[in-house]
Amino acid sequence: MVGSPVLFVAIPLLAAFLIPLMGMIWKEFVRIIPGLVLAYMLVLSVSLIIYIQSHGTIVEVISGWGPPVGINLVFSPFSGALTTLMTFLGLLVWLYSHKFKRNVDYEPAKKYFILLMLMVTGSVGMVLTGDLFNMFVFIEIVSISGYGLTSFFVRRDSAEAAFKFLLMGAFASSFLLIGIMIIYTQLGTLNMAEIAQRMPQMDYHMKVFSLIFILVAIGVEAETFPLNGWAPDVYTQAPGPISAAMSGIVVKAAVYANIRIIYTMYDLQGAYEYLLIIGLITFIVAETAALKQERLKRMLAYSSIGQMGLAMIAFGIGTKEGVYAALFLMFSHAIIKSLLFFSGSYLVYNKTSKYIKHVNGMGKYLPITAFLFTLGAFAIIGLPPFMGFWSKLALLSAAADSNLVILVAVILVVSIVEAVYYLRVVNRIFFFKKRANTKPEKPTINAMIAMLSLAAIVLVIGFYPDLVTGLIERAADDLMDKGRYIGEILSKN
Amino acid sequence: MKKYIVLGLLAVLGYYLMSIFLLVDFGLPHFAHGVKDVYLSSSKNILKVSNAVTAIVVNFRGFDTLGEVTVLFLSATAMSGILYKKRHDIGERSILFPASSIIRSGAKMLFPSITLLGIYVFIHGHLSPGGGFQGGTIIATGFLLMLLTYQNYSVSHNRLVWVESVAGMLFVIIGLAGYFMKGSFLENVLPVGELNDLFSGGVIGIIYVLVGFKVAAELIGIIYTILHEKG
Amino acid sequence: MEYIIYFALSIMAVALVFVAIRFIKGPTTGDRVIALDTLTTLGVSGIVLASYLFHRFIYLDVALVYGVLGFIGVIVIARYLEGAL
Amino acid sequence: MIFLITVLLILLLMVGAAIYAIVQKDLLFAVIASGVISLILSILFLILQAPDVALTEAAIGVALTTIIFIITIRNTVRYEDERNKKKKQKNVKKLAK
Amino acid sequence: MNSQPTHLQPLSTQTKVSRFLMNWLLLTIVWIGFTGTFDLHELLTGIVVAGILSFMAIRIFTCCDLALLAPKKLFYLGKFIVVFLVALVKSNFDMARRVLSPALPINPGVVKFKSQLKSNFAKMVLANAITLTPGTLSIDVIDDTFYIHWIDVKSADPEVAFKEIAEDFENLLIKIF
Amino acid sequence: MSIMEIIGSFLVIVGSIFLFLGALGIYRMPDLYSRLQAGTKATTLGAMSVILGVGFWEPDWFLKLLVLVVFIGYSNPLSSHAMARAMFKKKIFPWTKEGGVDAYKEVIEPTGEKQES
Amino acid sequence: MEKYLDILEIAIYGSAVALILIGLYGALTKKSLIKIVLGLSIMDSGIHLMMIALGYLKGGTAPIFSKGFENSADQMVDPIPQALVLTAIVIGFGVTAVALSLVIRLYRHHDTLRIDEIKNLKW
Repeated sequence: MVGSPVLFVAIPLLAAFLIPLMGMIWKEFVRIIPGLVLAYMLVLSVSLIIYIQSHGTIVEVISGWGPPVGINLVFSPFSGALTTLMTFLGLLVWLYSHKFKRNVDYEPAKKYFILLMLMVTGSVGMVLTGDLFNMFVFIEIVSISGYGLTSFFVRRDSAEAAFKFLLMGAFASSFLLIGIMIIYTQLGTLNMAEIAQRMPQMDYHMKVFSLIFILVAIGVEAETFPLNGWAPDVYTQAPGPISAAMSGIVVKAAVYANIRIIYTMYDLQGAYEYLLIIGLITFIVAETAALKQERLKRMLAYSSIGQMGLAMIAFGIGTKEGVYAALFLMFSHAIIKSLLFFSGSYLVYNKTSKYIKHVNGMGKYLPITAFLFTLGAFAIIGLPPFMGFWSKLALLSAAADSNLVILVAVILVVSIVEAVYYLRVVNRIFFFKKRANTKPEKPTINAMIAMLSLAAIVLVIGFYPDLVTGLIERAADDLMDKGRYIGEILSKN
Repeated sequence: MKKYIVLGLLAVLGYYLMSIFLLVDFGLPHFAHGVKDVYLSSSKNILKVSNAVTAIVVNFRGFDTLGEVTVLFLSATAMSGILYKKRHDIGERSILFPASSIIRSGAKMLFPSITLLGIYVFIHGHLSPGGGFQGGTIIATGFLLMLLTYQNYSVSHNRLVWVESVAGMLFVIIGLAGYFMKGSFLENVLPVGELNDLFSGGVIGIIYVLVGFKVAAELIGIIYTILHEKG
Repeated sequence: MEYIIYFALSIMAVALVFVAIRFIKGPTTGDRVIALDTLTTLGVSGIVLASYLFHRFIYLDVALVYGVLGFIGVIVIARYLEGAL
Repeated sequence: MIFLITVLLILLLMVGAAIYAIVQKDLLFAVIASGVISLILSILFLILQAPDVALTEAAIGVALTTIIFIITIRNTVRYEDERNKKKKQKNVKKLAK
Repeated sequence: MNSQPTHLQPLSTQTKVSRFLMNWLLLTIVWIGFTGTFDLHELLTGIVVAGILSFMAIRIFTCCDLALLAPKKLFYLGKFIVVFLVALVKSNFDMARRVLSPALPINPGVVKFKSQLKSNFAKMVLANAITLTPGTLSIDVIDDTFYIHWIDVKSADPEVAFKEIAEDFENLLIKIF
Repeated sequence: MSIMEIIGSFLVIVGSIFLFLGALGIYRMPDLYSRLQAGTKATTLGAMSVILGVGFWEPDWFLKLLVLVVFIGYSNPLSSHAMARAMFKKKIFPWTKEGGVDAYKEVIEPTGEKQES
Repeated sequence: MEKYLDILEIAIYGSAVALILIGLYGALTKKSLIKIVLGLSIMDSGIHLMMIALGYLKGGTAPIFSKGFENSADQMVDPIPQALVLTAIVIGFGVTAVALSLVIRLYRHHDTLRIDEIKNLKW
């Protein structure tokens, strides 16, 4: 075996505790070590993905006790694919923010990179863990680093956004504790596989209540509809790369947790419909709200929420095609939205207010960035030769297969709304006159590399979607097969 | 108006919470084949740790503890990021005058005893209630007493960073040692000894001592950060 | 022996009520802090009695921690009231 | 019986302290009340046979939570509805201009 | 108004060693009290921990040195404790009388007196003892003037107050420290 | 019932009565400083004797309880002293009868004016 | 104590729920930021009490095999909720500390603690 899933958590923590010490020796270490760690995590996850193709799911046991007793980490095709995606994005975010704004000072850079690295670690842990309470701990790690990163810029509004996030996060964690405790008192275990196995013994009311508490809690991180009040503000106020990391990494992990709980742990009847309805509401409300936003990052945030709603709709269809489409959507959204945030934050670099009107005429001054933003916009709308097209196509065909014609219609109509607001920005970039008081800032070379590699992925997968579809199909198989998940974990004892 | 809506919502929530809890019998075992019995018997027979809570916190669910230590580390980091200031502001004293001489000498007397109590609590983590977090908190509270009563008392920032980093790294390294020697992270690599002896439980006692130092350093850091902040 | 403990507990419960009234009524901050301090002392005695009732030596650690740290809690508030903080 | 009554009394006291902490306008008193809550909670944990948790609650609730709340009060304002005087003066100046 | 803190004065080597040993002894005793047993492992750990701690805290923990262990001083210490306990019990009965009588026979006031004690620690002990003895509560100590809240003021004259409140304790404390 | 147990029972009963008296004193006394007096003395002795009484019941626990007693006896007067000083600094002066003595007031407030707090 | 268990059940669960609700009420309706944080911490306390109460065993003793209790494993209360609460308390403290530092910073920028006056973003 080339490594073990536990290294995904152990190595970053070791590095995080090491960084303050090494920073005393050479200040540049605080920037370099997180990058090395993230690169290591990427290499590790890729090699583990290759390993599990032939050897099957890895169930890693911690502290030598088999699954119902100890905590276990599961590296299955599904969680492995997500881990690879997250670590890749984390590496790109690190690359992009290597010299971003305030990071050039030593003290802020130290905090920024430690928090960023641990945010990625926490998300990876959320995806890998097979224990409910362990998931709570990782959610807290992600949330606290999120609060710190959101209020990273010393501006007046960033603290407000972070406080809003903190309030919702604190409610969420309390509710999650209640939910976990209800499950524990009924079933006497915290292991997700064993809970799934014993779930039929549980009283119906208890089941419903615990599911509600847990879904409310995870829904806060996953930006489901009534609980996503924090997201636009946080995305607006956080540094640009952090917005990308939030939408690309944290939310993905939370959606994973949501899906894992509904698909694997519970056997409730109405849960899929719940996903479908909540996803639909989220999608429609967010896309409509995005239409009238005046700030660029706020618009992107609403778009991101809408895309997550779309993924939930796809999960709510409940068939294998639906899951496939959802995973594809999550994958493409993570890549494309990161590209949009990366390039967008250079288009409105010097303004704290980040209005859309500040991008006027930037196409002339920052041609490559503007071009990349346009590419991302086209891709996320779902224009044919790009990556987003295939994911949306998969979703539509899955919906059509399940005879949900209304759903197809709604998605198509809302997609037009989406196209309108993105094309409006593109129009401003290229065909408007530059405002006198905005001055463009050239992207650094690192940022350029990060953006170009994302754009390359968008294009390559747009032309050859088969590169990833095999992987995603296996992941979808893995998620749908509940019995195998339980069997694999509990046989480890 | 908002108050009444909230009150109504809370009444509904309270009703449901209460009805859930009344379904759970108080003081009776709720489930037949829980992991509780496994934890109790293996902490006594295999790990030889008399405090089962410690066994759970450090060994069976030691991963949670690692995460928890990380959460404290993160919140200290995030706080100093949130209350960020330019360098020259940091040095200013935030305690205006020392306490009366009686309290000063009283605190001076009491401080080593408090630290000793903290050390006692985390050394005996596997025998009696308490452990790393509690001991670390007590030590940090003792430092807080000194900070409050003496105007000029201070701990070197670098020393705190050293203690914190080294303790945290040793925790992870012990975990990795378990991984490389026995095959799973945080597994016990030392002999376990006898039940109810001070030197028992193998690696558990060591981890709790490390956690104690780390938590103490982190909490002192948190107190420093927030104490030297002038609004 | 248990009857004596019950007697002590009941008389301490009455004491608790008086302290609580003072806590709510207390015109100045000082009165409330005194009430807190007295509550801490009552709590320490109560913990010691409870640990005798449960026959567990190790519960005394909690009383020890309260006996030592309760003082620091009062000092913190006193230093704030003094205007030193 | 007496034990039960004592437990009920301290439960009542705890809930009372919680209500007091929420209702009280003076934030310092609210913080002191939260200290009372933490004290009683710790005794309850001991009665429910959880000395570890009681010790944790004691260690954290007595001094550390109090100090961070009190420093926040020191850095901001002590009363719930109080506004900063500086800001008022600023506004008055603005109006005068 | 406040004297500068004097806790960081340089000490001679001999005093340092003596104090270190005293601290070690005291902390070991406290450790035995914490553990409550004389088990060998516990005792060894306690001695080691107390040694390290008293080495680290040598500049802080400076109440007393080995000279305190002289038999004469120990005798006075014991006498002090006995006197103190008697006064404590007396004070409680006094307090009970005041609290229980419906008329609340009190006449509070703040008096001051001067004390001969030199070291801060002795002053602290005296203040504590005063607080716990009948009807008095020490409010502040500025240099060597004690300000005492007296629940039943007999006289505002410092000399009389000193005689009433603190004379016994101080005579013993001077002999001890 | 052995002699130790009788001593222990006596101490516990006396201690709890003193704790009660302390609480009553806190309730009844007219001003802050008198309350502090009642609160400190009675509760300190009460807690000490309750704890020592338990120590007589269970001789194995005696050492630890003794340490606890010492800590309580050491720290309780300190905290009440700190509180008294702090409240004086906040210019809350003790209630005195007509012509009462207040020597510390001059230290805090050399002019002798009285302010409301 | 065993006889009155059902009274105790209602009382302890009731006060845990009461703490949760009081904390929630404070966090949702109060205007002062510090009050909101205080409400959150009270709510956390309620949840911790609830968790411990759910793990309680009638006539049980603490899950510590100290001298004299080596063989009473079947009378011991459930240790898992205690371990979970231990973790949760420390995490709650961390979150409270971060929240209070955010409060200080909000005050620095806005000169007020009233949440209805801090409205640069849409709430």
